[in-house]
Amino acid sequence: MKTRRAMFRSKGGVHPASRKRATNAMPVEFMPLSKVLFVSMVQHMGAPARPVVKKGDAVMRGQVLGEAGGYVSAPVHAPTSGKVIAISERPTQAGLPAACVEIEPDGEDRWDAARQPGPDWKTMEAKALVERIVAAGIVGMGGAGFPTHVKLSPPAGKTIDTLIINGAECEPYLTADQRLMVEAAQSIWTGVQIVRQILGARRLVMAIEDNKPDAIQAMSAAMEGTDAELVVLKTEYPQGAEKQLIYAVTGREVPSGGLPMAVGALVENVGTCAAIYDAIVEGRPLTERIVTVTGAMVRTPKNLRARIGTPLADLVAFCGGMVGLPGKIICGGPMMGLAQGSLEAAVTKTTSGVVLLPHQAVQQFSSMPCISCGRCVSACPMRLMPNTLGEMIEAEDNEGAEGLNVMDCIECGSCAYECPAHRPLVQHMRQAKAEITKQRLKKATAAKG
Amino acid sequence: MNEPVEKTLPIAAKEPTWLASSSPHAHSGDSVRKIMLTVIIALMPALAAAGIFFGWDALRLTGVCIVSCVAAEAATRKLMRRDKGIGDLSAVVTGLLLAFNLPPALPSWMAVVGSIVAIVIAKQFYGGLGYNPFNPALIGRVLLLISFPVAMTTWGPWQILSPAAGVDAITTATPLGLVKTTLGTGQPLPFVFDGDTILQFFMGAKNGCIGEVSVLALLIGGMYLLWRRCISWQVPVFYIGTVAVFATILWLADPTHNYNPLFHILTGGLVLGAFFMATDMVTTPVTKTGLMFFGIGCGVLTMVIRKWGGYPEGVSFAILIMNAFTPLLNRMTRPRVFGHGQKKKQA
Amino acid sequence: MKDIIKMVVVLTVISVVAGYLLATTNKITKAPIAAARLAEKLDAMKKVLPDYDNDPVANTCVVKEAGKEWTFYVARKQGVFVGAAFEASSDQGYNGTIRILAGILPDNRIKGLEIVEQAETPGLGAKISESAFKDQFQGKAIFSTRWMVKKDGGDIDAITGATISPRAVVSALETGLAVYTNNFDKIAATADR
Amino acid sequence: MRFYKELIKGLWTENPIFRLVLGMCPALAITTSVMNAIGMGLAATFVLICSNIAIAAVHNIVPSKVRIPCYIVIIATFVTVVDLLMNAYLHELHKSLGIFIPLIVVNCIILGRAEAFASKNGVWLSIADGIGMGIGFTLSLIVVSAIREILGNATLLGYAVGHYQVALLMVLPPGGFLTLGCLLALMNHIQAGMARRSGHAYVPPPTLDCRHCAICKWGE
Repeated sequence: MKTRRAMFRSKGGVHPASRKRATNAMPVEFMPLSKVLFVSMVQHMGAPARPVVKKGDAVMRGQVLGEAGGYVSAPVHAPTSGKVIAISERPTQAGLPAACVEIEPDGEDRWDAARQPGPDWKTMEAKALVERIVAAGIVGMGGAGFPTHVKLSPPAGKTIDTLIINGAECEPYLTADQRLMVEAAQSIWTGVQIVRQILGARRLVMAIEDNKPDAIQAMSAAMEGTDAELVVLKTEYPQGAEKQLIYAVTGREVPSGGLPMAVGALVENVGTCAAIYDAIVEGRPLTERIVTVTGAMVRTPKNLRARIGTPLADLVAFCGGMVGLPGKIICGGPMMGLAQGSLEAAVTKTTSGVVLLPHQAVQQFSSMPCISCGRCVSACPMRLMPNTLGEMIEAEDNEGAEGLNVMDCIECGSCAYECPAHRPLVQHMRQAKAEITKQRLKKATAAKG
Repeated sequence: MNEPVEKTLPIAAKEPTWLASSSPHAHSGDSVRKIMLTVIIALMPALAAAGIFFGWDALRLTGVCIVSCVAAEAATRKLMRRDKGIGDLSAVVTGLLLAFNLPPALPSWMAVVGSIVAIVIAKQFYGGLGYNPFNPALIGRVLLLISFPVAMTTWGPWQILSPAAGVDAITTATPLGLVKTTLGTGQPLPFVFDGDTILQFFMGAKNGCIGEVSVLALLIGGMYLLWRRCISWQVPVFYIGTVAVFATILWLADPTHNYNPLFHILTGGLVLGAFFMATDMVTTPVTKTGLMFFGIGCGVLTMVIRKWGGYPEGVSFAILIMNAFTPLLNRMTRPRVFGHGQKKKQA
Repeated sequence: MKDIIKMVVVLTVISVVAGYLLATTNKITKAPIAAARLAEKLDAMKKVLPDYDNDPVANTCVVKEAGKEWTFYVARKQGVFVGAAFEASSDQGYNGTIRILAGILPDNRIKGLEIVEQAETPGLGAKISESAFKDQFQGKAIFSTRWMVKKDGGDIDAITGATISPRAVVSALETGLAVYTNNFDKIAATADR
Repeated sequence: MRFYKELIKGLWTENPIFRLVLGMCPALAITTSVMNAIGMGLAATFVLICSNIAIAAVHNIVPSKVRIPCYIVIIATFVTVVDLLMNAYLHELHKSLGIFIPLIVVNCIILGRAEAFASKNGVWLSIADGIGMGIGFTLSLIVVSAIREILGNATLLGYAVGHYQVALLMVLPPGGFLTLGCLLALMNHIQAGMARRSGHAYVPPPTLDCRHCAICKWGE
């Protein structure tokens, strides 16, 4: 194993205060079971899962509650044993209603009888491994929730030579990945090797930001004696974004609109690798994850191992409740997370944190005009011109915005973080991207019909 | 661990009392008002120097300009029903910069005219802060210069520390004006540019607009701005650098008809312009490359005007002309978007 | 084909009519224009020359010097030489060429100076056309005056805020005076026509 | 009635300077004094009326392919006539208007009216149009030049109007742009107010960047 610094530094990026100190040394605690678990059928990107249980059914932990709604989808499993008390429509973290299986735990937490540890993974075919991953409902746990098996099945002829494990965790406040690396380095490492075996990747890179020395130490201990590399990244947001990470590690730029496999690379989050370990070696589907509950408005910030479906309100209550009225409650990190209107939503496979920000730390957007300071241009990791794009979109010139590559925006929020005029730049970009996608779809259907 | 916990939420979950707006939820904490405040602080050393060298006149002009700029801003905004008030402090900055570009003996009413033009015509008519294509303070100054050329070029007497032999040590012209007159008519240079004069010019005991004389005070303010990340280094470095290179070439080519490059840097409004006017965010490019070209353009134009133009000083005109190039520079120096192979030529 | 012929015919007819109209107008206005131009010139002569009874515009002496042709307008009264006028120009003006008309008396003093053509800044350099500036030249001796503006160490008052335009006027005058003195004998001896 | 309508439209509703924004070159260049404005205005009016008559008279026989050359010949003829006449009988004014008299040929108002009006209407209405447009043009020039002369030269029609410090800028080219710009803004503002009072929505010219400028909404 060799450890080195990242060789490439992409342009742009910002340096928000990391605020990880509140939780980065706190061991992960088990979150007790809630009275009711709300298991949403929308836990991932792609088609929602279809519920296969009905009201009154008794379920065991790990039993399938919803089956995958298509190829780009993933099944959802019962997080504990108990009774299905309702199948309802509840708002997700994004605020849109979705089917939800409500489970009243019986407190015994019995595993499904069908669960069994798999055979030695080293002897298994790639196809069989991927099948087990599909069955375990594993999705990207860094935040986007892209079903992992899709990524692991590159089309014929595409080779992936570099596998990058993302332990950057560049979002402020969050420490879920960091604690996982410190506490379960060996599981992650095994998961990584399984992924590598599936892909047959020549090069294996573990990427961690330099503000997590304990994670670097734990991972390098686990990787000792292998041919993998450990790349220490300079702390910068959004270093953990897929395209930026690939560039920082390999110097390759993922082409616009393309997937990482276009440059022969693949990025997996450390949490995903741990989940793959659980699925293949332990035979456990994905039913829990680590959630960092933090922010100035939480009494005792903690890293919690919480069941999928645990209401956010219970997490906050377990951490001692709020110390006052928060200015904002965010699922995920403060740069890209989703602001919550209430604490009704529940933990999903992609919930890496719950951050309760005080009023004074919350960004207040305004309608002030751009003063052309150029900070957003310097900050944009995609090297777009958010100032011009923002003005174009305000003038409803979506075509112009498309010409200036608004579709390449990764919505990392660096521009709006820097903007001294507090312009809602990311909101503008999202609006334009949605509008352009709609137009493109319309055009495509018109061409077909 | 298997005991379900009680829901103990301190507030009713159904009624959100917090914001649910778009990401990012965090912010760097900087604001337009803070930037303007930083610029005002950075201008304070120059104001102090102006007070030392020009006394009451400097304070009178500064006061008049700030008050009339803020009043004009408030009145126009009210008349135009624009929501934001004068809280962003941009009018104060405009007033300060305009005052710094006026000769000390200018009548107060002319300063008021300049302020009104700067705020109403150069700024609010275009849509207010952020939309003005030209630097408002410079528009105010240039309008005054063209409208009242006599008042804008009348200076008090000052003494040269090292006059050349046979030349009067007391003069009522600016250093640049002196050099333009004498070099233009082939007469001997009015002063020896030695250590004493260099120090004199650097400290600011010379004729000029009230805010431009003390290079020392301006450099202190400029460094503060750079340290606070309010300006990028490209403009001052390339602006002053281009002037230095241009002046050196001329000087080496013909030392009898051109003056020392150091003289060009220490006189006139160059340092004030390079650190405070050509760095105005609204009217300059947003990309670093664009700012570099902006600085070079300003430097070339300044020297062309100083050498061949009708006016002895060209900083204001140079910056205003380059302001007009800002949209073009922004377009030309658009960065290559991540993941796009070649630089895309946009029509 | 028919179209083309029609086009040609129409254009030709219109051009012919237009040409006829212009020729007529030109015929009518030719004399008045010439008269107006002459009056203009004579008017200027009257201002820079003493009383004369000949026709200085017709009574000229052409000298070639310094690569230029200089025309001197000689004024006489009852056959006696009473002065000469000349046009001189300088391209050192703030905004292009400045042309002046200067008149000199036999005792080598300036009789008067007029600005014939200038495009200086209105209200500033253009003040060279105002009598406050022009009149200071009256009576100045051409040999004992230092032909420079005061700022440059001469005897001529400049205009506040504008040095370039007066400087150009003075330099034009100085050049013309040099030609005048060099060729004085020839000019004074010019025969009446 | 139609004649009267065509006559007065040039004064306000279709004022060439402030509504159609035509003839900007003379409006900026010669409006340094009211005398110049009157001279230029009347010269242009004369040419406009003559060319309108001539073009209205011949437009039926001129093939459309050569109509622009024909119009230019006609216009140029009248301009030259005016130039010669002014040179002969108004020598001083001719000198101060200088190059701008021959340039009436390319004044967009003249060709614009020829194309837009005279080539589609009879002689009688074209006279009305020419007079109306010409007077509208002249009056607009007088307004612009009066402001510039008073502020920039402290005179009106050459007579002193007071003793004060003049702003030289006003009689220099930038002053022309400033004055014209402010007057255009004022005109838009008035127009917007009139539209609102009569219950219509005011639609500013589409080519203008109206997102930020709010002058026409001044004081609403």
